[in-house]
Amino acid sequence: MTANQAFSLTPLPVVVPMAGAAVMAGLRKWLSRATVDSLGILFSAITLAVSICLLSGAVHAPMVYWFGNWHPRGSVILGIGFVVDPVSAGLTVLASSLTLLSLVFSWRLVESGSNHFQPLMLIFLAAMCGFSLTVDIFNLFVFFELMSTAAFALCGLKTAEPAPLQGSFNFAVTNTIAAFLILTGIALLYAVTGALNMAQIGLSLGGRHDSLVLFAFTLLTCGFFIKAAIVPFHLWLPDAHAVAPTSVCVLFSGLMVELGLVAVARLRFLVFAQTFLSHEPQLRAVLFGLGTLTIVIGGLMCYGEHHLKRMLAYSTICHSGIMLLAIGAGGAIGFSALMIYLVAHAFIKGGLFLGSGILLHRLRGIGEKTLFGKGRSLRWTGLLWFLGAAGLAAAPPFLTMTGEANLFHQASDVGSSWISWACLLGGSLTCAAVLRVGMHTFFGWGTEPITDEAASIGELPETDAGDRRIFWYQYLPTAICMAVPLALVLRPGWLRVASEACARFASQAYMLPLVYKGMASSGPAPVLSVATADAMWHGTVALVLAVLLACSSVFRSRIRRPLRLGAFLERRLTPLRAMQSGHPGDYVLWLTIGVATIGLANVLLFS
Amino acid sequence: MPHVLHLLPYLVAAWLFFCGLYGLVSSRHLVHSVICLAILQSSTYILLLGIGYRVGGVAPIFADIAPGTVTVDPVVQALMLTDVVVEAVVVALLLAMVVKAHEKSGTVSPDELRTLRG
Amino acid sequence: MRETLRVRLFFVFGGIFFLLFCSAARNLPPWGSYRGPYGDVIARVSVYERHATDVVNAINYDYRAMDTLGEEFILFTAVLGVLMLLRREQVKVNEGEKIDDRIRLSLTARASAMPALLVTVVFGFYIGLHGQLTPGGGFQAGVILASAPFLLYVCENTESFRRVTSHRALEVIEAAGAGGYAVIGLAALALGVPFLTNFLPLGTTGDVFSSGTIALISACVGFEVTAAFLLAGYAYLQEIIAGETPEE
Amino acid sequence: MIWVGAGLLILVAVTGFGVVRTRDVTGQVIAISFYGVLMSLVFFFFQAPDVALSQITVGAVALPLMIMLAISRMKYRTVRMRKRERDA
Repeated sequence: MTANQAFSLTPLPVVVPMAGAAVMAGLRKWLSRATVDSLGILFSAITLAVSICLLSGAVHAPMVYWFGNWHPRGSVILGIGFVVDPVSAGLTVLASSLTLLSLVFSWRLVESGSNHFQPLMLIFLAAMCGFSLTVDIFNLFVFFELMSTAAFALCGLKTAEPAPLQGSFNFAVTNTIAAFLILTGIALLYAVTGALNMAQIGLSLGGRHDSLVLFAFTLLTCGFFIKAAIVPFHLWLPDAHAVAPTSVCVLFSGLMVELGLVAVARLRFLVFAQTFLSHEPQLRAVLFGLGTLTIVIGGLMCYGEHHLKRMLAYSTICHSGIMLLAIGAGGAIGFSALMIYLVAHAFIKGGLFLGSGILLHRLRGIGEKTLFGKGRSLRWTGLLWFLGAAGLAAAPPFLTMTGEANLFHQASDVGSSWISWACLLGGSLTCAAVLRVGMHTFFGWGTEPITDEAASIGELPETDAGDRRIFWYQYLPTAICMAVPLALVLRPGWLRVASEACARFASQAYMLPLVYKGMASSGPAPVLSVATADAMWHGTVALVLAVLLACSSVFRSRIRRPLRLGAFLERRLTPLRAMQSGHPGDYVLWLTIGVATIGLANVLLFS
Repeated sequence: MPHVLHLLPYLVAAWLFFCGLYGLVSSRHLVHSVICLAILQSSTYILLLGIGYRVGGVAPIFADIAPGTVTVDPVVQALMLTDVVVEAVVVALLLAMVVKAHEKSGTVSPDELRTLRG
Repeated sequence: MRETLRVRLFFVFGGIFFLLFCSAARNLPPWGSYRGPYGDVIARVSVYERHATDVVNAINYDYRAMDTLGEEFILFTAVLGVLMLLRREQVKVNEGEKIDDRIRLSLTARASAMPALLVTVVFGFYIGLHGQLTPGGGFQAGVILASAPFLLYVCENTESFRRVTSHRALEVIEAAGAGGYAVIGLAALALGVPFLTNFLPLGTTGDVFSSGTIALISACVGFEVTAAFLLAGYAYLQEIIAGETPEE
Repeated sequence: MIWVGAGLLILVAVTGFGVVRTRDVTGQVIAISFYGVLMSLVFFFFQAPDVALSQITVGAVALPLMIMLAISRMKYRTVRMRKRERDA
C-alpha cells in the first residue's frame, strides 16, 4: 500500500468504531449476546488493522489530514486536522489492541447490561484514537469529553450494588470539572491568539509568558492531570477502578490515564514550547515535585490496599508519577522515555487487571483476605501475575526498564539524577504489593493477610455464578499482555524508529511545517541508543527490595518486630487513607487546592 | 467605556466558576451537586461569549445583511452550541447515577454514601 | 473531613483561584474588541464557499464538523449510559402497588395541550429546515420536537405518551441519526475526497435546498437529538408510568 | 446599550450564586429554569441567536425537565417503599 492510500484511512480509527457502536446499539434489542460480542471484536480488529496501516505509512512519512478538505489559508488554519506521525498512530494501535484484548477477555463472560457494554467500549476506543490523532485543541477537548462520558457509563455498569454508582459519580464530577478547566484554558488561549489549532496557537504565542498564558497553562495541565491521576487530583481513580468491570479497568489504567500525560506533553512541546525557554529549571522543579509526590503517595497507598483492583489503581497512580517525571525531564529523550514506558506499562497493567479478573471469576472474590490460599491450582495465572510484578519494578527483561534507562539518561543530563531514587521507590513499592498478593493467593504462604475497610467493595462478582470455568480466550489476552513488553525488548530495532519519532514529536520546529505545509522538514537528529546498564542495576535492586518488603508482610509472624516494615505500612497509613474519603465534596476541595497551588507556583516562578 | 466594563464578562465567568465549585464542595444533596456542575459550566459560556463579542458587531448571519459587515465571532458561538449539548446529556447521565444510587442505598446525601472510604 | 473545615479551606484556595483568574483576565483584550483572525476569515469565506448564510451552522456542520460528530456521539453515549443505568433489572410492578398521586388538571389545560403539541411539532420542523440560512438547525429542532410528546404526558394522556416514547424504533432512529452522520462523512471518503467534505451541489445561496451536506448532516442530528431526549425522558419515567397504567 | 448588557451579566452572576445557595432541590429547579432563560437573554443580547435558541430549549426546558423527572422518580420510589413497609 502506498503512503497516500494509507493516509486516506486517517479518519477510520475514529469512524469505524463509532459506526460499529451505532449499529450495535441500534440493533441491540434484536441481537444475541454472542453476536454483539463478535461484532465488537470484529470492529476493534478492523480498527487495529487500519491503525497498523496508518502506523506503517507514518513511519515512512508523517502527514497531516484536513477534515472537509479545509487547508490552511496563509497563517490561518480553517478546519480540524489530524496529524499522523508514528507517535500518534502508535497510540491508536495501542488503544485498539488493548480494546481488542479486553473484548476477547470479556467474550460472553463479563456482565454487559443488555448489550450496552460493547458499543460503549467501541465509543471509548474511538475517543482514544481521536484524542491521540487530533492537533486541534477544541477537538482534543471534544474527544476528552467523549472518552469521559463513555468511561462514566462503563464505570457504572454493575448497577446491582451502590458502590459502582458512587464510584462513577465521583469519577464523573471530578472529570467533568477537568473538562471545564480545559475549556476555560482553551477559551483564554483563543482570546489572545484567535486560533484553535495547537500549531497556530504555539506560533502566535511565541515566548509570551504573562499571567494570562501562565493561567491558561495551569488550567490545561491541571485538567489533564486530573485525567492522569496526579496527586492531589488522583482521588477519583481508585474509586472508579474499584467498581468498574475488569475489562474496562484495562483501558482505564492502560491508556486513558496516560493519554492525559500525552496531552500535557503535546501542550508542552507544541503550544507552550517557547513559553518556558528561559525558565526550564523552574518548570522542571514543579513537574518533578508533583511527580515525586505522586510516586510516594501512590506507592505507599498501593502497598496499603487489600482490594486487588484498588491496589492496581494506586500502582497506576504511582507509575503515572514516574511518567510525569519523564515529561518534567523534557527533551527528546525524556519524551521517548515517556512513550516507551507508557507502552510497557499499558500491557503489564492490562495483564495484571486481566489476571485479577480471572481471580474474581474463578474464586468469586477480590479482597486479599478472601483470596488467601485459594489460588494454588491456578498455576498459569500465578506465573503471569508474578511476571507482571517484575515488570512493574522495571526488572531487566522488561520494556519498562528501557523506558527508565532513557529517563535516567535525560535526568542526569539536566543534573537531577536523584529522580532515579524516586523511580526505585515507586517501582519496588508497587511490585512488592503485587508480590504480596501473589504469595498470599497462589502459594498461601505466611499468616492470614491484613485487611481494610475498603477491601470488600464490589465483591459481587461480575460474571455468572453458574459457570466458573476459565477458557483459553481468557488466558490468551493475559499472556499476550505479558509477552508484548518482553518481546519488544528482544527485537530492539523499533526503538531507533521510536526514538526518532519521539524526537520529532517533541520538536516544535519540526511540527510547525508539518502542520502548515503537510510536509516534513528534515527532523532533529535521532537519539543515540541509551546505555541500559544503569537501569538494569536499578531494576534488579527494585525487585530485590520488593521481595524483601513483601516477605516482611507475608512472614510477619516469623520475624522480629522492628523488621515488620511491610505490616507496618499496611496498618499505619491512616492519614493517607483519610484523604480517600469517598466524599465528592472532599475531592472537589482537593482539586481546588491543587489548581490554586499549582497556579500560584506557576505565577510566582515564571513571571 | 470605564475600565471595569472591559473586564466584566471575564469577572462574571470567574465568579460563576467559583460559585459552582463552592456549591459542589458544600453540597448536601447529590442533585444539588449536579445543578452546581451546570452552573460551573455556564461560566465557560459567559467567558466564550465575552471573548467573541465585538462592540457594534452584528450576529454572523448573512441572510439579511450585506457580506463584509462587521460581525461578532462566529467560532465561539459554534463552540458554545456544541457545549450546550454536552451540558444537557452529561447532566442526564449524572442524574441517572444519582437516581440509581438512591434506589440502591436509599440516600442522596454525599455524607452518607461512604462505602468507598479508605 | 467535617463540612465547616471543608468550606473554610475552600474559601482560602477557591479565593486564590478566583484571584488568579481575575489577574489573568487583566491581560485579555478588553471586552468588545474581538481581534480574530479565525472567526473573521470564516465569516468572510463561508457565504461564498459554502453558500450558507448562517455562519455558525456552517462552522458546526462543515468547517468544524468533526467536533460536532464527536458531540453527537457524546449525546449518543450519554443516552446509552442513561438507558443502561436505569434498565429494569426485573419487572417489579404488581397489582397491589398502584400509586397514582398526580394532581388532576383542569379541562381547559387538557384541551389546550393538543393544539400546543401541533404548534410545537410545526415549529420544530420549521427551525430544523432553515439551519443553513437562519438561526436553528438539527440540534435545536430536535430538542423542540422531543418536547412535544411530553405534552401528552402533561395532559394525562399517559398511554399515548408511553406508546410513542417506548417504541422500539426509537433506539434505531437514534443510532441511525448518529451513524448517518458518520456515513455522510464516509461517502465523501468513497468519492476520493477527505472525510466530511461536501460532495453535493451547493445550490443557490438563500434557498432551502442549498449548501450541500450541511442540511443533510443537520437532519441526521435532528433525528438523533429527538430520539435521544425521548429515550432519556422515558428511561426516567418508565417506572412511574408502569405504576400508573395497568400492565398488560 | 452596553449598560443593559452589563446589567444582564450582573444579574446572571447574582442568580448563579442564588441557584447554588438554594438548598431545597425543587426550589433549585425553578431557579435554574429562570437562570436558563436569563442566560438565553444574554446570548440573544450579545448577538448569538443560534446559541440563544438552543439555550432556551435546553437550559430552560430540557434541563429542568430532566431534573424534575429524576426527582419525581426518586420520590416515587420512596413513597412506594413506605407503602410497602406499611403493608408489611
